[in-house]
Amino acid sequence: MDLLYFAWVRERIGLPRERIDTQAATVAELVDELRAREDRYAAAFADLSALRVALDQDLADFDAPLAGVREVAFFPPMTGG
Amino acid sequence: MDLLYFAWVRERIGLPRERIDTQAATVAELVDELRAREDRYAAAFADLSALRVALDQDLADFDAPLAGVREVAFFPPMTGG
Amino acid sequence: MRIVVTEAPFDFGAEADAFASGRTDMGAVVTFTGTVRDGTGTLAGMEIEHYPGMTERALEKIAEQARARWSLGDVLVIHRYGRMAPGERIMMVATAAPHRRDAFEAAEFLMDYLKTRAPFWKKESGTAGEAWVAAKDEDEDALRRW
Amino acid sequence: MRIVVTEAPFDFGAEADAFASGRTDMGAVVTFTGTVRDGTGTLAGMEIEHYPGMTERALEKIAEQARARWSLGDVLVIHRYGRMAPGERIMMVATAAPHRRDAFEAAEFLMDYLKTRAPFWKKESGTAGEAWVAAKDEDEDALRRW
Repeated sequence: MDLLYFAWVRERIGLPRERIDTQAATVAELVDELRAREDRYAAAFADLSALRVALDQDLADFDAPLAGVREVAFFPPMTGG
Repeated sequence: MDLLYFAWVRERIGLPRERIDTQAATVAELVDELRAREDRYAAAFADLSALRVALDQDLADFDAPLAGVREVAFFPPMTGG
Repeated sequence: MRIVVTEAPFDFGAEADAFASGRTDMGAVVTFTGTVRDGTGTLAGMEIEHYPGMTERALEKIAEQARARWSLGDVLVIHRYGRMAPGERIMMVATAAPHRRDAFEAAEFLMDYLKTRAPFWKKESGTAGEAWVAAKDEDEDALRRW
Repeated sequence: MRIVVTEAPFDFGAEADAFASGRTDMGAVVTFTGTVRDGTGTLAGMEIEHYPGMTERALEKIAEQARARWSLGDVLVIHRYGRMAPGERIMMVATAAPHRRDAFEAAEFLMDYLKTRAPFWKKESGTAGEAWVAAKDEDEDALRRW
């Protein structure tokens, strides 16, 4: 599974993307796994209300299932326009 | 006093402007005077709800006083834009 | 603020490009352009009559009202009169504001007032002859929200 | 319908002029342009990051929603990413419709959704260093009216 990070999530974690193996069934489980890895992940995922997630390039909720998903992206609320 | 006519008011009366002498105290009295003149005026002023009036280039009501007014314009509701 | 009443066509692209350009304090620019519409393919053209003097005065008053009501950096109104063919641009308004909601609302306000309070009258000519365009109740109703 | 995501500056005047031009069935065209705003004179520039692939997909989805909801003849969205200076144009939307209310509402809808649902992030740099622009509650609130 590909993980993508944007904006300050990318900066806190220190990389724009990585490939991982995971048994997580939902986004929330994946976030728990990542938080447990290292402080920089714990810092990036400290407050989920300040984060958004997209599964295969569609916005999703944190309780969404990961079955069949190839690309998970984490980022702050968007500020385009 | 100068009277100006626009759009179908101008077409019905058959002229774009004319100068008149009047003792009318209000627009409504002026309209009554004009209606009494000739059929083409009666036709143009048949339905006041389909007409608008401007006094010295500001929109006004038909009961507005004419004291000091130099230019009275009659026309249908506007359709610009 | 610029108000232009003209018989000649105007260059929408150049006007839109120049409007508020170089300003660094305006985050939002909205433009509206009205064109001669031929919904049924039977329109030959349109002639717009206006009331010289009052037209400029009415447009200036409407633009001043918009500036008093919203936080605007600039306002532009251009309106043509005379003969126009289907697809030709009749008029444009443009508003610049720090924030988009002000720019949008002011542009809609300008259009609602311009439609019903500026002395322009449209006459269409087509296969069925000539006819003055009737004012729409919905245009008058649109004023009530302001 | 045209969606453009690009690093290069775009020619707003030429885009506005070309949009819906030659159409005789569209009476109303609305454009919105967003520029890099420097309210306090302390901004050096802005960098916009985006999510290639998802960005185009999100903008297309938003434009399709607008077309399904309003009677539109055409929709244009252009959005830049990368470095920009104060006063530079970041993006534009344009809508063409037979009637002005549709063109205005669709343009506002596009902007409200684009602001909060298209994956762009702004980072400002200035005299006080660099900072990511925070999303505004009012932008999220603006969605509720649709």
